[in-house]
Amino acid sequence: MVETLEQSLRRALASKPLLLMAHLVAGYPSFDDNLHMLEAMREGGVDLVEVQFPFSEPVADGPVFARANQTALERGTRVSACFDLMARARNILPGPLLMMGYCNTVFHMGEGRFLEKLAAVGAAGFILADLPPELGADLYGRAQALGMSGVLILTPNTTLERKREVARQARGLIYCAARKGVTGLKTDFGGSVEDFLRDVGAVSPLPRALGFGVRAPADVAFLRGKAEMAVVGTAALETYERGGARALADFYRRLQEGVLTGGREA
Amino acid sequence: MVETLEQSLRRALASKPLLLMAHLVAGYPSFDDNLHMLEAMREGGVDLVEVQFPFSEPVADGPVFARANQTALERGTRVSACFDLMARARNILPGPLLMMGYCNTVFHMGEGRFLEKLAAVGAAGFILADLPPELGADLYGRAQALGMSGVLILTPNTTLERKREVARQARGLIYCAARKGVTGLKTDFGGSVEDFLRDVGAVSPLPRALGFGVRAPADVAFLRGKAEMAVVGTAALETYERGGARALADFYRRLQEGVLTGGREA
Amino acid sequence: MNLFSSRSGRYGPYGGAYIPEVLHSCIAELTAAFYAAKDDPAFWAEYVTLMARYSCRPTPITPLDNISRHLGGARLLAKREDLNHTGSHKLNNVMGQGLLALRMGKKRVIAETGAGQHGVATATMAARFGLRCKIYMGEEDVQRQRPNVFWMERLGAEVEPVRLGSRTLKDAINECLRDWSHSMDDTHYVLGTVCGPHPFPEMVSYFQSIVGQEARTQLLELEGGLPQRVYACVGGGSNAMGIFQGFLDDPVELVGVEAGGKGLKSGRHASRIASGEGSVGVAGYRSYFLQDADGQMVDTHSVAAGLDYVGVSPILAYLADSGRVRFTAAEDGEVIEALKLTMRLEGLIPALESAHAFAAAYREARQLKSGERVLISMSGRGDKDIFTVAEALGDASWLEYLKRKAGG
Amino acid sequence: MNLFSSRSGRYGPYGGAYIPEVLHSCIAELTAAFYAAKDDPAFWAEYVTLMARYSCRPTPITPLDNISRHLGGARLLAKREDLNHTGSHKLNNVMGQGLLALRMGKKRVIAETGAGQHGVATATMAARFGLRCKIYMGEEDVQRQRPNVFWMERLGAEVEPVRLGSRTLKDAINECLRDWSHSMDDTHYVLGTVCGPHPFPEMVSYFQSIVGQEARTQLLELEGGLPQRVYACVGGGSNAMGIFQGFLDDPVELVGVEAGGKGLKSGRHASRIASGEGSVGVAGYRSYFLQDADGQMVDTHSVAAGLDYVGVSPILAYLADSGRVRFTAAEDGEVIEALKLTMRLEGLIPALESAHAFAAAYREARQLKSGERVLISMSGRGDKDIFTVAEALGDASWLEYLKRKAGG
Ligand SMILES: Cc1ncc(COP(=O)(O)O)c(C=O)c1O
Ligand SMILES: Cc1ncc(COP(=O)(O)O)c(C=O)c1O
Repeated sequence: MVETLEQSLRRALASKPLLLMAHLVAGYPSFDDNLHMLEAMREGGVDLVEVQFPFSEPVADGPVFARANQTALERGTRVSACFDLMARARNILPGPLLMMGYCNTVFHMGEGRFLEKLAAVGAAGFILADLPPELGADLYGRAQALGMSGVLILTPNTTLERKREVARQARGLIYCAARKGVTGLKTDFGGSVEDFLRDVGAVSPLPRALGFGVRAPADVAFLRGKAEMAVVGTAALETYERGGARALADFYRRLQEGVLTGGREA
Repeated sequence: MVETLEQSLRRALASKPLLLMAHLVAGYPSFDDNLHMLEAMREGGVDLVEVQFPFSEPVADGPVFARANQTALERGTRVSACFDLMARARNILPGPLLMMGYCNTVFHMGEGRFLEKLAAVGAAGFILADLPPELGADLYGRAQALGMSGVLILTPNTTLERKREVARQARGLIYCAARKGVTGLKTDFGGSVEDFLRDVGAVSPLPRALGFGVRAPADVAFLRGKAEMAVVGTAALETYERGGARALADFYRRLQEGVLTGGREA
Repeated sequence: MNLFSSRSGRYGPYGGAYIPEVLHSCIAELTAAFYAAKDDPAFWAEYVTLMARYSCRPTPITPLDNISRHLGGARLLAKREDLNHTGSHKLNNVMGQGLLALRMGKKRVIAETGAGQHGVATATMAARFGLRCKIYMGEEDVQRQRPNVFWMERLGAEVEPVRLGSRTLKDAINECLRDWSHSMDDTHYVLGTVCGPHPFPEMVSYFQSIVGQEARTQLLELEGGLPQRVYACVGGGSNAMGIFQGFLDDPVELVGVEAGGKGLKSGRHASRIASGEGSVGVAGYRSYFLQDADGQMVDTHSVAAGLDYVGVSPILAYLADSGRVRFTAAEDGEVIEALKLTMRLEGLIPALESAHAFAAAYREARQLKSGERVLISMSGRGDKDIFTVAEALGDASWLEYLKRKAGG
Repeated sequence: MNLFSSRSGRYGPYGGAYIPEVLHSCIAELTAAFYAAKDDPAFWAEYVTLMARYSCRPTPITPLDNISRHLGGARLLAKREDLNHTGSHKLNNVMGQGLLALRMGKKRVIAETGAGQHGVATATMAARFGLRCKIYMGEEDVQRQRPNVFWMERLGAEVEPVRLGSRTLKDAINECLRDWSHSMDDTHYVLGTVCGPHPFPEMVSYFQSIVGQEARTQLLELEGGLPQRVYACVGGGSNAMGIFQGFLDDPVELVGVEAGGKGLKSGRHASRIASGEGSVGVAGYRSYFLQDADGQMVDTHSVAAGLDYVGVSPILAYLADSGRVRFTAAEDGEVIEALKLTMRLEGLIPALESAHAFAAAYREARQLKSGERVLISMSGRGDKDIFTVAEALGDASWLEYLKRKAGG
């Protein structure tokens, strides 16, 4: 059996204080672009990637990703092609790959077929933004049986009781949303994010990936020692759209430096 | 004391089987035109004339006269000028003159002043299209005391009882509207008009003036022996508008011939 | 106070039926039919049932808590005629006259309309009762109230723009009388307000009295007491007569609010009584009118088409003279402000006509002690006024929308 | 049949709350507040009183005598939700949720709107309750329903056109969820129909049940018996759930009428159940949706903006599966014909949404014996649809009017 997501992450964390998690929307701007982005991620030292399967109702996404979802679909992106992209990504990137999306994609193809295909392309797990643990128990259980992790999300406004409940069912990592709201909005990194991460740490031993609003080396530097991973989404997509693969690789590289230098040179 | 309206009419009827009654709207198209029209009436042998004082709410008038009322007012026609016109008409035409209009003109200037001025310009009486006998008893009484006649109207849809009531209060002549509706619409001259005139004759000894829809020599010929007067309104105004004073005089002349020939030459 | 005991159609020196002789018989027939119905208790019961099942009578009384708090002073309440089917108190009168027309065996109805509300109500009644229907509407009002024209036509009515005179309400009334003078055999003329020749003022008052009857009962039941004042806008006066009749014998101040237009000194208003510029005249009935030195009716102005009328109910003229009803006016500008405030604070959209009553009540609310009640006649809803209101507010995106729709 | 006894938000395999984790706490708070209110008899009483005084509840039931005669067959009756303040059944839900929002101490409300009716109702409630208000409306619907946008703004709401997705109702719902995910502390999301995550389907059903409760009582009282059938249009399903709940335990056939658009075979409709083209999916809740082979929600079409929605109530999905509710569809063309007939013969102007229920009832009326009763949910009035209806009927003078207004 292959390494689980948690095992891969722990191995990586042994040699690096803060991992970098990247994001892309499959089929946006195009699958060719996705490949260029993946190359840039490898060059930029990204540790793991979530590949978002576009959905017509991306309620957890802010305007940038929501529009990316829509455009990808308008350009004909099919679910099968998203799996194909994951398979190719596997050959480009050394780190773990996560499918990210909405649960209707899974339910529509059937949970069994979904997990099968996901395993077949070598994914380490998945994040379904609209599938709470209590409604996904079956899916999450079956995934685990196949060695894949159903990643769950925690937000600062979750009660302690609920945090415990989610942590109990979480596998692989805990995705910590830095604030309320959807992706792509501004986040103030400060005491409250630190408190939130400490709370999550108190309820779960899993690596914590902090996302929503991570844009700059200083943000990453701030997270060092407080979380195990930084998730960079919207800012990376904007960078690619402005400057292409080269700019994107640079962008990740600067974030890596941020981890090491504390962001002082950004 | 001068002759009453009824006396004048009886005198004229002694030498003519059917009198011709004409109509004009004071100030329409202009007071100068009114004078030309009056000359034409004299030339055409008209026996008596009703001079309509324009009113802003001419509910008893059809489109042609209603618009004439409105235009006269838009051109600044004042009540005092209408009286002046009557005074001048007196010098043009030998026959009796009637003021025609709506009761607000009278009430607004005051009944006393109205009757005074009317007497001063030598009018024989007045027709107020919206003043039923029961609401005008006072005015009609005062007019009679001054030797003037308040002319009342009968229509074919009036009950016998009502005809009697109106006839009792009527003075000078009975204005018989040939049909329901307002001025200016088409009338079918035939048995029902004849019956109506006979009914009116049965309730009142006054001369009967038949109006509403009299347009052609044949109409006039039809009325000979059935009524004492024919009232020509809309058709005359249309004739003047098309051909001026000369055409109007011809028009009346042809109607007179209709009276004599039975309309066969029209 | 029984205004109608004499059945004479006279109210002090006002009222009467100044009509061409040709209309005498049909007015007589109508008068007889009306009194026969009025004397038949089953008729009122039938009317009340109809209004309960076809419209939503009794209409509620809504307390305007937010505005009362905002203004400080009286407790304001609105009688919600806007909730009637077709959106105004006009339906009350129309359905009543419809029942009467059926009793008389008429097959066709005609009506004038200013704001369009009475026309829509009549077209609705005609559809429901299977009568042919023609609506006369001043050409200027056709322009102001196009949506209403659209619905009247869809309801099966023919809408005839009236191009005579000032091309507003009074001219539409004249045109109805002209139509009626030859169509009376099969046609009933559904006059829309408490004006015109007898028996219309009494008859329309009778049907509209349902409003005041309900209001009095509701206030006693829900509020435990009478209002100190009642405000109603006055075009012809039907909503005012409707609500006032509930309180004529009570120690309640009744306030009629006329259209102050651009101001009572501007010459551009429709205030026959409050302005002091009206004088007694006759146009179908005797009452106050705005007239010139020769007794010609003058052009009036109001932001509310339904108040833009040169005459006023002979009954209200009488009640004004006798001091039973106080008259005041609200100007276009205040009316728009009152409308805005009512929308923002209460979620109610009064018709521009009704907003006159709101404006005057707001202006005077502070004269009363807190806890004292003010009842406002919300005679209609303002949806119909979108073109006028959007224009008055200078709404740019609305204009742009129209441009696109017109082009497409 | 108590659909809600479990309080689980599950209806057979349907329902649930498939939401981003960030919404978990506010949905939990709402659920607790809702059940607390539901368990408090004073709350329902407060709600009923509010609806009686601010709107005109109980709304009447109007017999459609002329149409019944015209069609031959059943006795048709309409439950008149069009007479509600703001013109549709949407107000029932909104005022109820407003009371709940006040109980929860919220200061702001947000809502999606398709036809605009729910938006106007929410803006109205917000004005009345002193809450800030933002309405999300698909850009396409902003175009179709501009008058409603105008009134929402005048009522003090901010209207935000949604440019994502198909720019219709579902996208407006998504945008509300996005807003709510960061505004939940002071904001209540007033969802407008019996869809969305639990507790919305149950909560909206609860408030709308006032319609069915009234209808059942009224029919027994006025007609002396139950209807054989009840027809209601189904967008999300709130008016249908409202009226159906009065008759769930009775031998009454319940018929949900979906938007057949250009035809069920045309691919341009919004029929999730009757077409057989819907399939089970999840978008906030589990139910039938119109989706493509990958589970992407597809574009829907209807002449009625309020029915132009890709999903359907999980409760109705359950009732359809179990055979308790029969589903059918009415196409745009039939709907316009039904609307015309209803205007001409009854003087009623149903909203285009409601006209779907009328169309299906008319089509099937002859299946019933004369004397058997058919109750139709007249969920709203059609005034708001003037632009759409005028366009559908190709009204030339309306277009010309717009041109002039736009130019002037
Ligand atoms: C809503 C509304 N209120 C008031 C009026 C004025 O009429 P009245 O004075 O007869 O109530 C109108 C006239 O159309 C109206 O539509
Ligand atoms: C009048 C009317 N009826 C029906 C609907 C459809 O909604 P629902 O199915 O929730 O009743 C709408 C939606 O806007 C509406 O405005």
